Amino acid sequence: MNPYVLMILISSLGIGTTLTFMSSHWLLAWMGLEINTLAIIPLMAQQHHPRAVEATTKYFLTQATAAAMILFASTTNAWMTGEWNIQQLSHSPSTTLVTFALALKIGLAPMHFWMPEVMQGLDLTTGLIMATWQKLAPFAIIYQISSTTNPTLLTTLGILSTLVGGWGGLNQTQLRKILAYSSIAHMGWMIIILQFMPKLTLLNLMIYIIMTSAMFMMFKYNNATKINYLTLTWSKSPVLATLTMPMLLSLGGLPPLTGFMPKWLILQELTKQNLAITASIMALATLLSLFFYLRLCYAMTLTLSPNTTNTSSTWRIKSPQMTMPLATISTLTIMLLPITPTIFSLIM
Amino acid sequence: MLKILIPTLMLLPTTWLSSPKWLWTTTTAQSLMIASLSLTWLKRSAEPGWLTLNSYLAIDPLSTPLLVLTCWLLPLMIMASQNHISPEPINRQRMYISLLISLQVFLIMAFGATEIILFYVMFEATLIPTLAIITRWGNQAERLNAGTYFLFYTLVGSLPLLIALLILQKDVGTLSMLLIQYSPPTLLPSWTNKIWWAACLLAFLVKMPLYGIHLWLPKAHVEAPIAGSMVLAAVLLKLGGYGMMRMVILLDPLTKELAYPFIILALWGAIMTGSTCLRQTDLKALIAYSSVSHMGLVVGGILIQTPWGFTGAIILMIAHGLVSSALFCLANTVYERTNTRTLLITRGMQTLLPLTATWWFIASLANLALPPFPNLTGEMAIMASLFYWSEWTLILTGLAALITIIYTMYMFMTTQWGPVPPSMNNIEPPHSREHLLISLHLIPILLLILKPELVWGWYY
Amino acid sequence: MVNLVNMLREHWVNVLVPLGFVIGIYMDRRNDEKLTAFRNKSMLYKRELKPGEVTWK
Amino acid sequence: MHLATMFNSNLAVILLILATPLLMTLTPSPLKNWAIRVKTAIQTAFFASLFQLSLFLTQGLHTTTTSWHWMKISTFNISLSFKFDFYSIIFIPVALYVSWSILEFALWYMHADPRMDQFFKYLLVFLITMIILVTANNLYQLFIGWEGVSIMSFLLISWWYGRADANTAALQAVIYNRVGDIGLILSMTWFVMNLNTWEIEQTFSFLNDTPTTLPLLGLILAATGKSAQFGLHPWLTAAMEGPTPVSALLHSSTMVVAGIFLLIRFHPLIAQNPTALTICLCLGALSTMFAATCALTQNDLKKIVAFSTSSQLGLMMVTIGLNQPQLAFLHICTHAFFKAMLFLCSGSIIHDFKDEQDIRKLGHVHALLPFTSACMVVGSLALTGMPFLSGFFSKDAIIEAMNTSYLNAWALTLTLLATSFTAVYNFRITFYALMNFPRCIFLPPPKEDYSPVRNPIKRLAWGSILAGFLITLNCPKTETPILTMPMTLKLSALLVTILGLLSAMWLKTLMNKLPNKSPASNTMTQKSKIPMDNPAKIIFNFSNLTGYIPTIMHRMAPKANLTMGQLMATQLMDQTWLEISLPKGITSSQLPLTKLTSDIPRGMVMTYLTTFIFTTLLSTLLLILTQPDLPILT
Repeated sequence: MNPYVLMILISSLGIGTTLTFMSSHWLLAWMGLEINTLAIIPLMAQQHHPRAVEATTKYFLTQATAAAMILFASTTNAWMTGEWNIQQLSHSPSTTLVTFALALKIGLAPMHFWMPEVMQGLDLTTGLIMATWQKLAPFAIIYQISSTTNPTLLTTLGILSTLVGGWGGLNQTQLRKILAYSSIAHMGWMIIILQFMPKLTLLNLMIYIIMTSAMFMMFKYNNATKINYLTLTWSKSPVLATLTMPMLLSLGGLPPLTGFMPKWLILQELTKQNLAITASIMALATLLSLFFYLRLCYAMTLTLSPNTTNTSSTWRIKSPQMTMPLATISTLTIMLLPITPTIFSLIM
Repeated sequence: MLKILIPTLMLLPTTWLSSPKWLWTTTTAQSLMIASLSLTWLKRSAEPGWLTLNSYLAIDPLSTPLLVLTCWLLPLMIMASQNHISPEPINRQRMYISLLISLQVFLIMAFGATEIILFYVMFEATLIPTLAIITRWGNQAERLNAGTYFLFYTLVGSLPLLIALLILQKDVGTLSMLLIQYSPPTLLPSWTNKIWWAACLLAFLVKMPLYGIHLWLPKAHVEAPIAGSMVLAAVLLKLGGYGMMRMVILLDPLTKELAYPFIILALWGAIMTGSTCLRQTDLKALIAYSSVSHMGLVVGGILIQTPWGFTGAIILMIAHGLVSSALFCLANTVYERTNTRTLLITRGMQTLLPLTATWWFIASLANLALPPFPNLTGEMAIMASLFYWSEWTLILTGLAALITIIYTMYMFMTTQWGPVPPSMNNIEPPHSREHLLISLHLIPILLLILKPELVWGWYY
Repeated sequence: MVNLVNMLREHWVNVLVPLGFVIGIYMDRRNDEKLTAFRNKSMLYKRELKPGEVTWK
Repeated sequence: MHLATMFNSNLAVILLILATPLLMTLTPSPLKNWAIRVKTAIQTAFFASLFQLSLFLTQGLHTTTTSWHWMKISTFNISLSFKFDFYSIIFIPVALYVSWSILEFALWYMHADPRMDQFFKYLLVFLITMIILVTANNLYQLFIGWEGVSIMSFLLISWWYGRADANTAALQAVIYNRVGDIGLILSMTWFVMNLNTWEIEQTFSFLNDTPTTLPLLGLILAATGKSAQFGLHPWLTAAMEGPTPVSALLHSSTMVVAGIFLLIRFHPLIAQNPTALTICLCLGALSTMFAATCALTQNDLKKIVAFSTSSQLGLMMVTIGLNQPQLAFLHICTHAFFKAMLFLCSGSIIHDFKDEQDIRKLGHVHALLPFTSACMVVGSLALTGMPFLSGFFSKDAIIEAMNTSYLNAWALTLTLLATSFTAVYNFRITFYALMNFPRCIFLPPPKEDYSPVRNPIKRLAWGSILAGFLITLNCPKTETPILTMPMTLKLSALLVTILGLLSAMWLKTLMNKLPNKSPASNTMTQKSKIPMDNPAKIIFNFSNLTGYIPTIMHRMAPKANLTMGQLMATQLMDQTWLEISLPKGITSSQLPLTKLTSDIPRGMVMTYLTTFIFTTLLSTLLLILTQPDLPILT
């Protein structure tokens, strides 16, 4: 792709999200979302592979539907209440519609179906953007309407997403699909706490972005898109292979790794709201996700023929890819739990 | 506390920076040094309460023996693994030792924690190194299954515990062990509270393990490499007992009525797993099931909640920790020579390795709780406290003791006595390292006979 | 001389754990002093301390 | 030095002397003639123990010392405390004397064994634990000795550990003993929970206000296991797989009497509990009768002696039941001498006849080994209660006490019958093994001129002749013996013995018609040929197969247990139910949902949008329905 075009696209991607961040007016926020979507479409389709094109189409259709729904709902709201401000979404049918539209945008169950399929069609870099940056703009809106949304709806969406994220991932051998389902499960955690403590949603999103980026970068480093490619990691980068195990378990939320932090705080908040049963279901549902993370660990780190290969010593060749971001982010993925109090006080 | 914890952390750079030639020597020596430093914890002032060493970590008579056991076990694990890990590439050796060291770090923090939630985090944290040790360095393909069982049994048990702890924090306002004993939650026997009670104990019952939720343990033991088996049997199971003893005092009025089925299940489990031992063909599985059987007694002793029960439980935990670890080491010496753990193939060892047969004998005697081994003191105290509750429990505990002696002696006889099968004609002679390893297990047990108060917990 | 250097190169790591021990003792002691000072501010436990005395243990 | 101090420290001296050889093995260079040193140590210890004995006899000293606080749980103390009274002070010299003789004999018997030093070490450790047992005043300490002897017996029975028979015999011993231990554990837990003490003396002070049947039952169970009473008896005869010195020391004179000794120690408790007394009496009578019956038709020399031991232990139990602990103790002491001697004599014969143990194949021994045979006869006579030999003083007194008591006639009959059987089986040994013509080839001809063979046997023979007299002489009488009784009652023991002897001699004339073949081989091969309708044959089979008990206990019980272990514990529970209910069950319940979740998408935009529309519409509808006053279009 032409670098100028690329630059334009990427800056539009940034501008779209930033626009949504900054706006308090529904139309402006919608506009930001649309810009964002339009900017990523060419990026998705830059490989002229039928799968990429298919994924792009699917993505476009779902996002457009969601955006249209947001427009419709906000207009209804403005019509009913005369208020365009995002935080003043007081008309409850429009709230529901907006919630569902945003759920479709971030891929919450049962509107998650596009997510794995689209992810599967993308290359890893675009997938990374898809799984991280593209979540930000919808969450900016979700965060703002959190006080007016229907709690039952959010709880249902949250539990369902966590479960579906777990069940869906169990059957997959494709890494991008696995990450898509992992994203769905994490979205469930973010949504369930939205009604009680929206800041935890943001914290969870932040941690999720760190962890998912680490995973994507790791896959990118290995050029791996299927589980069985992962077994070769040992010969490429032993250190990375070793680090991946805690990274994956962190994604699964096992203490004392970073991934435990948002789960812990969310569970704490849920029990404070006397929702111990919901908390238990959420906690046990993560075990489903943990199972496939563990399977990735097995494939990548924990199984290996006892002798070293002396034929393909690929680890001797320095990879052209930059390792610094990967190193930083994987450290963050593993080691962040001890500074929980600091982070907690930062976002509060 | 930090004077042990920081040197333990420093062991990690020591492992990675020492020259390959000296790797095992250095780590063994240094960890042994830490272990001997940790012995100073055993000398404590007269008052039985907390010895607050630090804002987050403290020791009290209950945790001290477990902490010392943890520190003591690291050099032993390193020594035991030397033979089968040292052929690997140097970085993997280092990784392995680092995992063992990190396990010690987590365990020290778990046993020393004054906040229950810190204990919980560290309790969970031990899963990761253990999982890696089992599944990465195990020998058979079944190790993956074993690792999954290990991880998921523990997590299914411990996630409800997390929720229960958070509820506790909501109700009481603190999770500090120092404070919470002064304001224990008042529990009415409602259904909610009963479920909460179960959630508080489930994690530890899985970890112990209680009969019925014990399946992960034999699998993990059988598949784990020697250091994994050692640390599992010696310390990780004791995390469950320790946690239970910490929790159960908070659950007081409810435990009285709710604990009975669990006590009976645990004792019944001791018999059932003992019977399973009688039919085991795999040496390590036999020792693993024997652990389950002994832990059943510990569960009974803790849940009965009398001073005798607690004392017996802690003594039995420490003694069993050393003994079962010694037995696993012995099983490993057989395994490293014959490459099999099948009892029928490894016979007549006394003819071939007479001194090792002596170790086997002493370890078996300790395992079957012969007086005056501390194992007996523990079992006796538990039996007495259960007997005081109901005289009929003696049928169960007595049967368990009978079955224990049968399978232990069966194990000893099958491996040591009888004709020597021809396949064993030219096995390797025992190394001094192995003798040292076993004697470092058995000497503490023998010394504890003289001064059992060291491990008597609160009721000294 | 070369031997000595070689020995140093091979065995310098042995310093780390004792170093950790020293640091640990130092930190423990500092912690004790801090907590002693804290304790000595309370009305209940306040008393004249001998120089270098640590009441927190 | 103060007399009491010397008296008390005597045990320390004995233990030190005994421990010296053990400590000497820790020296890096192995010592030569180590076994002889052990023998000398025991000899020295015996002489040292005489000092305490003489103090006891002259001054009547008896003490209880507490030397070291061992451990403490809340208010409960366990300390090392020793009791030096009539029982322990008499028993230690007897045990040392017997062991000295047996170890000397073992020097000859085991001389070809490359591990002889280890053998002596085991015996020495055994002796130390036995001394700990008898001197203990604390139940925990007693338990140490108690378990110590059973473990040493385990090791010694299976001395030839390459033999499967020896291994199973050792396992049997340990299992039966452990069943008894459950009883001991029961009483210990009862004492600690109800009386808060394990000091034996202190338990007696709580006598009157607490019902003590339960702990006493425990103690009786313990004694049953250790002293091979009926029900838990098979291990004793199986233990004959061990070397003969082991049988002589452990399984006749010292370890097996520990059970009786325990009951003697607890006698003040038992004496007040009629239930316990009756149980002891009946159990003892049954045991003695059963063992004597079994002894009648055995053909293995050592087995006969073993059954006679079992029978005598039953007699001791009867004595406990009669409330006569001192008589029981007297019988323990006298029995130790002649039973050890009988074993040594049989060991000597067996060794000389190239390990031939079957009395049908021996014969003519009296001409070849005159000294051994003579001693054997002396032993047999002492065992049957020949007047003025050792056995007479205890056995006759026991039967006398029984005859004059008001107790159970059934038990009395059984005991008397057993006494007459004693004569029968002893006659049988003498007749088959010692007399008659030789029935096997022995080359080179056996010799008995070695001093390690003659001296111990001689020493024990003196013991068998004199010990009873000496001990009775010095035994302080606590209860007034009944001084007058009818002549028949006074002589009844002797009468039944003579009656037994005569009938045995009469039976001997019918010998050729007696089925002398072991039915065990018959039942295996030609089951149909045994005429089971013949009552004599049924009785013979019963006796020869030792009451079918090994068949029942050693086949059915382990089979049931192992089947349960396999089918129920392992296969049904662990491998099936627990697997299905937890891991497999959860897995299979998740699988359909997993399939569903991954099957729905199918890669169609239609699905995505349909679900979206449907969900949105449904929720909105629900919302409207649940909130009817919602302003939708107004």
